[in-house]
Amino acid sequence: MAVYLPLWETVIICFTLPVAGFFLGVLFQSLIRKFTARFQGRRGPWYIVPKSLRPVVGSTRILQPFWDIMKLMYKQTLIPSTAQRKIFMSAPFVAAASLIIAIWFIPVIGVSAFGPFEFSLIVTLYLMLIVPLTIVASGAASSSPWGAIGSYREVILTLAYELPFIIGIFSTAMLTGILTPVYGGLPLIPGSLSITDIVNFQASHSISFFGFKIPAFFIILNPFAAVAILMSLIGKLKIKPMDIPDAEVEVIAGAYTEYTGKLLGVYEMAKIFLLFVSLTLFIDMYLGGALITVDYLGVPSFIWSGIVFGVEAIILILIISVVNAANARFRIDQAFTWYMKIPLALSLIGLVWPYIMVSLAGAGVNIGISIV
Amino acid sequence: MGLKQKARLYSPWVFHAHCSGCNGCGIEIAAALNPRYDPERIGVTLHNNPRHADIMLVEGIVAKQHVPFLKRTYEQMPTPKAVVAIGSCAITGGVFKPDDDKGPSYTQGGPVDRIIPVDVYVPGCPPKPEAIIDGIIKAAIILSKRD
Amino acid sequence: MSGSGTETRTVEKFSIVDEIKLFLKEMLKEKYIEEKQIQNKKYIIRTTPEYVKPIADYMIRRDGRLVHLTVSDEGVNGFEIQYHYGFDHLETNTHFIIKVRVPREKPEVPSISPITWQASWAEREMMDLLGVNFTGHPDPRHLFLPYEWPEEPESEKVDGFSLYTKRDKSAYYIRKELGKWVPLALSPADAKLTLLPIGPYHPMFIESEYFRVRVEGDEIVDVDMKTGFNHRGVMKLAEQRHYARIPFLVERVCGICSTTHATAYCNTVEAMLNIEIPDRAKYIRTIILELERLHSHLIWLGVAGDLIGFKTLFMWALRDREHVLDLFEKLTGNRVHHDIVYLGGVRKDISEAHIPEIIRRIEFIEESVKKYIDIAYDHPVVKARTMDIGRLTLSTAKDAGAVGPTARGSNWKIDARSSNPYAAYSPEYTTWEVVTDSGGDVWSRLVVRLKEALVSCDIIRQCVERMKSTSPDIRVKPHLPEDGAEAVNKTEAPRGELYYYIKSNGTNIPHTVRIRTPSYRNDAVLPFMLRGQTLSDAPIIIGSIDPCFSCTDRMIRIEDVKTNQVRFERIGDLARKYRRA
Amino acid sequence: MVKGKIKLLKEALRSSGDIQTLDYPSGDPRLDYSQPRFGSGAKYSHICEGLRGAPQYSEEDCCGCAACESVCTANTIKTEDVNGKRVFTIDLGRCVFCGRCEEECPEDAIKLTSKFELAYTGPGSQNPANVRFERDLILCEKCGNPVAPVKQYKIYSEKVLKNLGEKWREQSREDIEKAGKLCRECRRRNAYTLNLHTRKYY
Repeated sequence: MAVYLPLWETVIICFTLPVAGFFLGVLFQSLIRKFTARFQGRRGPWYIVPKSLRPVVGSTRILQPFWDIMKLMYKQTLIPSTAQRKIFMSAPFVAAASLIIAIWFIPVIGVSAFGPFEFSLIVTLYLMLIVPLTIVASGAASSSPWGAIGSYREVILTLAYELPFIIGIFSTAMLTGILTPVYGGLPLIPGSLSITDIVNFQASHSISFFGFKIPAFFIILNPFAAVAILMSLIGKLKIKPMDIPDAEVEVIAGAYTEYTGKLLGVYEMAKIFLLFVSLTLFIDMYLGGALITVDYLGVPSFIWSGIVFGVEAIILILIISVVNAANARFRIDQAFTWYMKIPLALSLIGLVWPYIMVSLAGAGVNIGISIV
Repeated sequence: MGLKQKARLYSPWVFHAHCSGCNGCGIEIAAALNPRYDPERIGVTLHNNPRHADIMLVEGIVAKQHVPFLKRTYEQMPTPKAVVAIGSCAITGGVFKPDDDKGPSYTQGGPVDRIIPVDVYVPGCPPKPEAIIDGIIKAAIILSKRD
Repeated sequence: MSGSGTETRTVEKFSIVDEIKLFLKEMLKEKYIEEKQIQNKKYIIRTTPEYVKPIADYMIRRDGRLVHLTVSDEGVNGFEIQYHYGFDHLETNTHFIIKVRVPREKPEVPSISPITWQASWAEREMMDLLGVNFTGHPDPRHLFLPYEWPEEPESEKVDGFSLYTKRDKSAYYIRKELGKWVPLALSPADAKLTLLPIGPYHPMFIESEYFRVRVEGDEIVDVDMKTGFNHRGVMKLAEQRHYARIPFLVERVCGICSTTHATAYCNTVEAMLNIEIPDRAKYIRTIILELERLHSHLIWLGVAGDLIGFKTLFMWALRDREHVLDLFEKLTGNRVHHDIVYLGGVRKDISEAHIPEIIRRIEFIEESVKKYIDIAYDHPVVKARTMDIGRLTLSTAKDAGAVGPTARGSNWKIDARSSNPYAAYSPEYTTWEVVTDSGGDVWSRLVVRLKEALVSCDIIRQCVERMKSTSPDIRVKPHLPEDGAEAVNKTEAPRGELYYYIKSNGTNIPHTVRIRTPSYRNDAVLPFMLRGQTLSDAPIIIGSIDPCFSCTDRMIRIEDVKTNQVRFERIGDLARKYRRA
Repeated sequence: MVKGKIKLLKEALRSSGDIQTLDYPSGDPRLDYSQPRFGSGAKYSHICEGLRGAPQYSEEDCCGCAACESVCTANTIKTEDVNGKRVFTIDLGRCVFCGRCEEECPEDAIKLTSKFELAYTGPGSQNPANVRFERDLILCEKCGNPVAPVKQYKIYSEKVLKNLGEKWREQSREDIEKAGKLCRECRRRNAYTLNLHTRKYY
């Protein structure tokens, strides 16, 4: 049964988590820019500005995306006279709001407002899907040909990555159901669709891998689904081979072409929330949610959890940055084909993988892995 | 310095408008983005959409056919905005200005400041990337002081 | 007809020059008015307008290239229309200029565009500029002047653009494939196809140009180019300044191939004066030219990378290109406009002290180009985005008159450096091979450019080595050319063959300067590559010819553009129109 | 397939360790340029010797001959003879930094320096670094037209005299003084009064 926090704590978390998420997202975005810049042989946002320049350009640029957003917030907002005003203006707010709500449902180091809600996974997926929908809507509403092309590409890309993404997520969610009654006469019951349950499952179990005891991260138990999800996230976050909808040289800025000032700022904010939500979701689903329940060395467990969360996020960002730096952009049809080939295949393997594993174990074959 | 000024100074997005130049300044602007100079250190990024930009870099003599486009591109930029004229051609017409000095040549619609207000002038044929970055920083300082 | 120069030279005793002259004499009979040898194997033949078409027919059948087509106003003598035919891809240096005169009052000449596509743009340009009437031109729209000029009534516009000029209201034709002119699919009834305006500002190109692309879904049905945004009146200015000031002016035609322009100009004037520049100057010119090719190809690689979204490649290519620019700054004093090539030689010597540095940096660049070749060969996304895209077959390339790496990517061995040796490119100075590739797609052009960069490194190394044993003279003093002296010269810019024609009138100011840049040719070839491709591939296809619109546009002369009255439709307005439709 | 990928990643790793970004606009612009290093932390000077930057004019050295004007590519340097003065105006906004003036100047009064940070803010396109200076002119005794700048006359008459033999020097000095006060037209008319007129010896 879902166990919720007291009301006032929920309210506090509802306010603090999005703010923390925003700044963490800014940091992640800045890190992506920095890492990508380093791979390209340049310095990227200046983290320590030389002393002589500080009066002009400030002392650090760790929060560069934050400054970008602040600048946009102080800029004039132009709305094309031909645009469909209501949709055009509301779309970025819908995107940002849906992601803020998504943050309430996703536990960050075990803390969440409505995480224990039984279907929080479904709610999160739905809320994440709203973002591409708003982009499509705003591209169509902006009455720019480039916006229209951007929307069209966004639709196709969303269709392409959403399938492996959802299959992958649910195959992982089933793991909790399949693996809970370990071994023997396994009923095919569905697992929990609550992200908190998934996190808790990973935190409370561990795997004995040829005698070694390691945490029961789902990335180990179902690596195929994890890779498929990561590939889908690259499309969701518009990382390099998949940044087709807003490819600058092809379609100016796609759906964002006609956006200026505050509305663009809100979209940029939404992008940052999306980055945070995606990374947190991945960590929750596959890396144990960075949840540590033991106070090692006398240090409180939540500090350990924070450290683990940071390390895991940085590793993910590093992977994303390498992919971003080492790739050219696909054409939209090539991207669709690619998603239908590799990530979909991986996610389908991920779907049957737990069954194979469990049946092998049930048949008495020693695969070296057992859940403790 | 308030948050507003700080934000504007810290994140100047530039837009490159090629107005009938010889391309020399254009490739130097491209070179100013390369790892040797990397203006992203100080928040300068090139955006290819005037609607997203704060600073417009204009090069070239602005041929007559180009004048309405330049004007419109400038109008498309949301305020506050700044313009940097890059290279001798953008400032006066440079080598393409005819000898007799009775005004611009039959094809020249500019110099740029005749069409749109210019804030910073960067002479050079073409200016070095450092000079361009220098101009952008000067323009960003002007920008941050705008309302 | 084989494309190899050496082969024909050894097999045929009866040279092409004699053959063509004999044929023309037979055909023209008493209309073979004047024959003048301007340089070795370069002839001017004067005739009358009615023979223009048969001559063109013969020349094209003889596998000649229509290098350029231009007109000059000769005052009371009327307009002089010149057809420049090149045969240098068959035999070194061979070149014919056919001149015809038409009266100013009724300038009429039969169009040769139905015979060869290569004439189409040039004829349209002349119609724009001087109002020469080319009878029977299939596509007589404005090329450089705005389509709406002079102003059209609102009712006759399609999507806010008038598609027909006053000049010819009947349907015009475009050339879809080799030897076939078909009516343009673009009638007012077909206006339901989406029209996408690309440019004049578009991230696709550094420069401004205006493309109008008709798309059906994602597929490009037709492309139309509107040039004229970069017109600076260079040729006009050149006809007002004295010889010694022009090298610096023509360098500023293009920022990427600046020395090539100056070299072409200086070569032409030197050919007019019949002076030979010192060997050391030749080597220095070659070093600067090849460094320029190197930096041009590297920036192309970067931009091409950017066009397919490979930002990292862009950064790396530009980073390594900085080494070339450092060398430029050291050797000449400026990174882009080197201002080193001058009449009679060069302005600045390359000292011994610079040589180790040149060699070291060249080695570094060679290494990194090799690295990029390896990376590109094995990169699945790069391959997916470049292979089988924007195909240009050899026959189309020949028919449409592609030059430079675009032609060489279609396996056409045409290179002005070998077919028309200048500076230190002839075999007695340096030895090198022309690079070709047979694919004809974007990938082939990429491969050709990268391999050419390696060849450039090799040439520079040879020059640096052989320069040591030359005498220290770097310049001879030029004198004034005599009245009526003419000369043509071709140089190989990084984008392809650059062509100069200069005529003197005995004063210190040239009478005529004509420039035909490589992009002028390659841009005209673009529609052949773009048709039937998807819109996402348009940037890389356009990028693959390494377009240099500032080169192309210096051609026009807008005599009276009432720009403020010309109306261009906004993107937003266009979109509104679609929504209503 | 894999080889290129490995190369790509290797190059990415190498690049991330080999950052060549300059600390511009801070840092020392004049770092050692002689040894380009490709290792980590290498910095390049962004001024090379021989860079053609902002021209520097020495009013003292300038003799006012206007040779620079006649060779100037972009008409940067212009002269005008008004009220007995030759006014030089140098509009840096037009300069293309070709260095022809430096080459042609007989007195080395123009030098291209390596200064390149020339950006200035308005108002107006007038570059604050624009130069305007005057040279005194000798006016013709007869008609009042300008003859030549005083300094140019002085320098070149001395140079001419120095190169002449002993025999002719004194006579020439007189001639030069006489002719130097006349403009070209008047000089032609008065040619026969000179000591060294060739016709006198026929």
